[in-house]
Amino acid sequence: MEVVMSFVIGGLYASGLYLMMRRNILKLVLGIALLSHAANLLIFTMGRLTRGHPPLIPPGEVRVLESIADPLPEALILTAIVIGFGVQAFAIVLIRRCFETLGTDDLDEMRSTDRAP
Amino acid sequence: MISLILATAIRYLLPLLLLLSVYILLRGHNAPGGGFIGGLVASSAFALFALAHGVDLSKRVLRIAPRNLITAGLFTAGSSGCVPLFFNLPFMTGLWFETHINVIGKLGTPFFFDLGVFLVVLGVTLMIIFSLMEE
Amino acid sequence: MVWIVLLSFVSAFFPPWLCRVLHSRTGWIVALLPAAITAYFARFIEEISSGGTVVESMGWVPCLGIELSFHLDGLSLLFALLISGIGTLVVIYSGSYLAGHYQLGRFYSTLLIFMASMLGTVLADNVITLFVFWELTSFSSYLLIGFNSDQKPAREAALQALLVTGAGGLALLAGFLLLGQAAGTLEISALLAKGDAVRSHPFYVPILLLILAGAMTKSAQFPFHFWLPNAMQAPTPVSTYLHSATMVKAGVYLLARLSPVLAGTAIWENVVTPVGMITMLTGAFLSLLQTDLKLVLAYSTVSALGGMTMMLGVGSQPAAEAAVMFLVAHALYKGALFLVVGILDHETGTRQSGRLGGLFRAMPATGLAGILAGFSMAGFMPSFNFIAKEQTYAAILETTPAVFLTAAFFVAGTCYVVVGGITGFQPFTGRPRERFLKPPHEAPPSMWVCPLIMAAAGVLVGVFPSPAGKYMLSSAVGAVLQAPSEVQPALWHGPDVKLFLSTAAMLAGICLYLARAKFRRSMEPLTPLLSKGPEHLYSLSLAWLDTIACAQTRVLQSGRLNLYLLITIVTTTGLVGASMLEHEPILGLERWSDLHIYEAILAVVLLTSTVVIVRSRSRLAAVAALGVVGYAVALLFLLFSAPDLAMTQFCIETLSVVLLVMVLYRLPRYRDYSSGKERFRDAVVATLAGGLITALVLVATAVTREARLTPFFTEHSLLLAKGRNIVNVILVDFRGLDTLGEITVLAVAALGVYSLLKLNTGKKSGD
Amino acid sequence: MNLVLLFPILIPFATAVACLLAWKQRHVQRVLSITGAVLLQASGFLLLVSVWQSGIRAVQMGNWPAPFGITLVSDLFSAIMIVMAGLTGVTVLVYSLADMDTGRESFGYHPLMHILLMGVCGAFITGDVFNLYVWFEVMLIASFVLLGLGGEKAQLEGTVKYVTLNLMSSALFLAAVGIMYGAVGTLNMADLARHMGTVKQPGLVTTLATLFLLAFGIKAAIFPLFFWLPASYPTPPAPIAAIFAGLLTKVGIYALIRVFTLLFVQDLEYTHALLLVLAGLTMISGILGALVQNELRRILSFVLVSHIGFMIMGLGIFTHLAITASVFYIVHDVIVKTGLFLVGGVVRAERGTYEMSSLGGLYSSNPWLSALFLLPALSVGGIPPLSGFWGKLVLVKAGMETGQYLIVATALIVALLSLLVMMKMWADAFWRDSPGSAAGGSVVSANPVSFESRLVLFCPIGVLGLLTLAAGIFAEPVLTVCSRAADQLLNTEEYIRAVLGGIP
Repeated sequence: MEVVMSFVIGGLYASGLYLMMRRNILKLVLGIALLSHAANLLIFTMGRLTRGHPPLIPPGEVRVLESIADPLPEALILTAIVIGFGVQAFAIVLIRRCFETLGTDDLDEMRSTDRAP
Repeated sequence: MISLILATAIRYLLPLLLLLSVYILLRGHNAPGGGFIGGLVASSAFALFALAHGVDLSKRVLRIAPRNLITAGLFTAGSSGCVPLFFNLPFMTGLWFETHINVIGKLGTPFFFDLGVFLVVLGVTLMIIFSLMEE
Repeated sequence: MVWIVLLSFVSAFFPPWLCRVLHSRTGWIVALLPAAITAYFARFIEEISSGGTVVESMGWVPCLGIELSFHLDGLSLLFALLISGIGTLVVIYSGSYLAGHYQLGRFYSTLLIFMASMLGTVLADNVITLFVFWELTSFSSYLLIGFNSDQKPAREAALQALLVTGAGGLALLAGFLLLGQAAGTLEISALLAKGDAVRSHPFYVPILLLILAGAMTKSAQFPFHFWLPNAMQAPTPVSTYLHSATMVKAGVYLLARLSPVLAGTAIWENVVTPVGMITMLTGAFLSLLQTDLKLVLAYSTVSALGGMTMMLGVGSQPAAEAAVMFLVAHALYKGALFLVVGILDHETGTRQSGRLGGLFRAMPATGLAGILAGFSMAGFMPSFNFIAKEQTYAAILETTPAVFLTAAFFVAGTCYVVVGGITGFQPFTGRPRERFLKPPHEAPPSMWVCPLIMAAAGVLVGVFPSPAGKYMLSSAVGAVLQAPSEVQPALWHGPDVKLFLSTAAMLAGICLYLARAKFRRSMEPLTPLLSKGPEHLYSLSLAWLDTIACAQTRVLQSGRLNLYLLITIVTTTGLVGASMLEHEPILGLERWSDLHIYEAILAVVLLTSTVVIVRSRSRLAAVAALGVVGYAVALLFLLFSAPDLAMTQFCIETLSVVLLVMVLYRLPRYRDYSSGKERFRDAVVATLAGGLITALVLVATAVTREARLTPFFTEHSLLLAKGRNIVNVILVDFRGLDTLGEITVLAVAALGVYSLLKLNTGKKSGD
Repeated sequence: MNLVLLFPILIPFATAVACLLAWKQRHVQRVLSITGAVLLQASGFLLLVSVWQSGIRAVQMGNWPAPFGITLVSDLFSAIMIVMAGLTGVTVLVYSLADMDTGRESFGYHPLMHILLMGVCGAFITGDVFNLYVWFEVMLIASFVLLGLGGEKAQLEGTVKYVTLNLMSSALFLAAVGIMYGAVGTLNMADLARHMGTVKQPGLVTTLATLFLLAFGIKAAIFPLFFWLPASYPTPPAPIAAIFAGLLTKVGIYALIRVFTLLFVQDLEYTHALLLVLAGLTMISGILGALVQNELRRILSFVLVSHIGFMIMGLGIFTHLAITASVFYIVHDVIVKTGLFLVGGVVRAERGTYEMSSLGGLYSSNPWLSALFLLPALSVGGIPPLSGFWGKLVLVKAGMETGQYLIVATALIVALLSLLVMMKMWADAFWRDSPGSAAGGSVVSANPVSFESRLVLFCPIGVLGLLTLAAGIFAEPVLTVCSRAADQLLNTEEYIRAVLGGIP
């Protein structure tokens, strides 16, 4: 499954990056969203994929005896998801504010801070 | 039409969803759930309410400004980490009450930390949604 | 000694305040400091001339081997006296020259900083300490050249001087560090004993060239000489002090100081002597073409510096004597001439040689100073310069083949006569040339007394040379040669070749002086050629630099985010790909066999949705597809034993889509911005990047490693952390700090959204 | 109890929360904010003294033994960085008392600044890679919001670029952390350092090193990944730009130095040579950019980029002296860049513009300001005995000792060009007459700065100026501390022992 997952991750990265490189500001945000999905899945895969053994200690036991999914990457991803959400929410509102203030959704028109000498 | 159904439904759903969110928060230490998901469920309840009844009314129902929820959450989470400092233990060391409480299991500083997370998530989501809706 | 220099730096704070109280009388008060320093150093004359040295050291940066160590020997003492003595006169002079100038206070501050740094340069016994003071002289020179900062030429000349000497300075620093590495010490007194070791070291040639670059830029040697004439934008006291008497001689000082370590090799002779000679000739020749008296003096200063360098290149005992003598003589007469020109400029408003004449009657004291100094400059008997000249002839006649240097010095000597005439005699003799705006009158005594003292000294030392020889020159030459020397300057050596040569040069000079106008005219065709000199190269290289800088900035900082991303992605993919391909990674592609069918379907749905996001023309469809991707990811989490993640991802995805939709209807529809070619390029880059990630994931998961941390969590989650949901326990307990950071991020994001929507400090949008 | 390790995170956090509580009372927020910054600075010194006296200190969060929980660990380098964070915090916040508008202050300027400081300090003090990511994000989101705070046109344009490229870096960092976990199976840096050599996959460690290099390289603004910096730093109000310029870029450099001394030291010929090449290119391309700009803060931004190369250069040379130089250079750069951006703010307050073409005449009208500009400017130009000179000297010496003459020559040339840039700025903005007066009109200040607020504006700049002078004149103690820091950075055993204790 890791092989398939690696292709899924690669595909997500490729499309995320491609979208980010577009000039439309909305696509930029969509790209960022895909990128964060891709990163999360990447960490998930790095913890090795395990089917049907969630990292829960069953009632009555004091420890897990069988092999379970690695809980650490899951915790990391949870953190990353939430952080990603915060950043994305900011980015989404930012592009809206950009469009309202600058009157364009074309990133190439947002160049005044870099105007060539 | 849809909004009417929603408006009616949400009046009953709101307390239910809030209850659910608290449940998710409480059981989080032992089963899937926790402060994040709980907070998200609670905030979706208010978000739906705001969609149906407008931001003003939902702010009144909520009573506390979202920003204060965030502040309270940060405060709770931060101070729960600081408690062990008074017992000469490192930051965020879990301290537990001996008594066992139903549903929650044992009560300890990590729980208050999770409560802080819950409050922050609720406050953040509502702050974002309310300010977007107010425009 | 150390404290004297440091206190001089501190004293630079006070003139601005003094000026507020004392106004133009400040000069007399400020002059007390250099006068006191002169007296302080004069006390050492006895001790030094009897062969002693004074050493003082203070720790500074011992971990780098850098000490604030000072070492006073004959050469340093000579320089220190010149610096403080001329400094006293210049300070007094400036009080009147710049009387009433609103920045007089700052002027004195800078001048004092310069004096302190110059003293530090010649006293320092540690090459790095020397360099520190050296750079400070460059910088105070910058401030002083640009003193009339409202004038563009002054600012440009200041920058040019700073750049040229600064470039040399950095070469010097590199040279010093290499020298320190080669010799194992940074202390000059220790270095002096290691000459042989340094000369045979493989780094010798780079060391030498780098140090020479430093010395030669500072001393305005060809081809770096052009900054010095331009520096004449400075007020005349500054030109006198920095750009003729002291700072420009720092390079000569350095060569003299380090010659026991570096000199005596073929490369030293083959570089230093010719450079000095060419500079001497260039300066002498160009000085004749000038009509501005300050420029005449500036070019002749270049020439004189070349002469000293040439003599140090020769390196023999008589040559060292000649160099030291010439240095003293030059400081005296050139300083005086500059001050005289300053008075002329100040009182008549012009320094054009053609417009000045017959002023002796109006300003007799200045005139006397000018004529005496011009007399010295021309090298007439009995000036001290005459003795120096004789000594120079004596030294170069010993070289083989003597003819080049002799001829060169003969030509230069001829020119000096003309320069002395133009600057010292011509303004005061003959008929008054024209009417000036205000009738010329004598300058205040505080001005004329200074050049008069210097000019008179130049002649007096010539008449009574032996005390100077005994007390000053011997020990100075001894320091250069690192051997006890006895210098016995005398006016009369009997009729010999030297006397013949110098007399002939004088006569030739007088003839040329009389024919100077004709000579200048005949040289006019050369003007276009001269404008292609090294200065042209300097401005060309600055222009090039500008062009290159513009081009690279336009390419790199284009303002187009998609290009920024493209470059970033290409760089990343390239570098990471290169580091992967360097080795042969194990991909482990066979690990797909355990695939379940619903997982495959999920993967296909996920990838199809991403294609929809990329290709869709409808914004709503794209956002919906993004939601599908998010849910698919959530399902993947669920399938592979991560229920918490699945729940969170599900909630958050919903929320994100809601937010996107709320914002979406405020944005315009998609339009085509990029061309097909750009899209293709981006697609290729993105695919490569994605492929690289795929490969990376395969490589990393092919590694077998033990799950080091998991057993701890499964063991202690319930027993110690009281929770059955290990993920949640990690979040709130094992790694609670992460979560604290994470909720902070959320809180800030909410604040950000709030402020983005509600706060607008700028003008109304849309204008 | 190692409370001293916790203060740098807790103090800004508590201050931020307190400021949030006092949302409506601007004046209370100001008092809290300054108090918090001063306390942070004090705790930084406390930490420095503590580490100086008793070596590397570590504390396990939640009392879980390393490597299972999160470890906070401070060696001298971290402690120095925390002191610098405190210094920038105090100076910038004091400066903002006189130069921050009511709008921004009532929309969370103070809490945001403290959260920024919290993120920065967290990044300096954590001993866990994923936790480092979290602190990076804390710092980043705070910087996003601060950058966009006010929503002016230029700010928004800058923020879009800043956000996008920094998110790229975060995504890269996250991926790198994930892959590292996948390959080594641990997140604690000391533990990683122990096990990095055991990775079986050939070249994977080098690849990881490259990934980290790029992720942190974007944050540190090295060539050719620095676009976001000149695009965004000239847009926010002066105090925000100053703390970004002074402190934020250094976090990337800190992270680079940390991982390339602790984790990735297996393949020096590849990784550190690459660092050296990038350092040289960063220096050159930054300074060339600065040469052609015509706006004060844009020039400073490019100079900032250029000098990042110097700090990386020390890391690339990788000898004890070179690391010492890098640490020293960071200290120097924090001081002078903060100072210069604040001076820029005063110029703007006095004249209402940052455009060089409309500036001038400040030398005669504002002599004190001129002096305060000159100190850091000359320090940037490497004029002795200011701190910048020592930084360059030690770097050049280190380069020569290892025979890296090319990078040494580059550094020297760039030093000269930096001097050129700074002096051009001096000549254009300060020395020459203001263009207005040439046309006959007198210079009218856009909004005349009152004496009291000028005092408040000058105090922090003066402190920074004196510091660059003091760090130059008393270079020995500073260099000694940096040298000890370099000892600890190169002697990873001590770090590992401090974190993991007796674990074999």
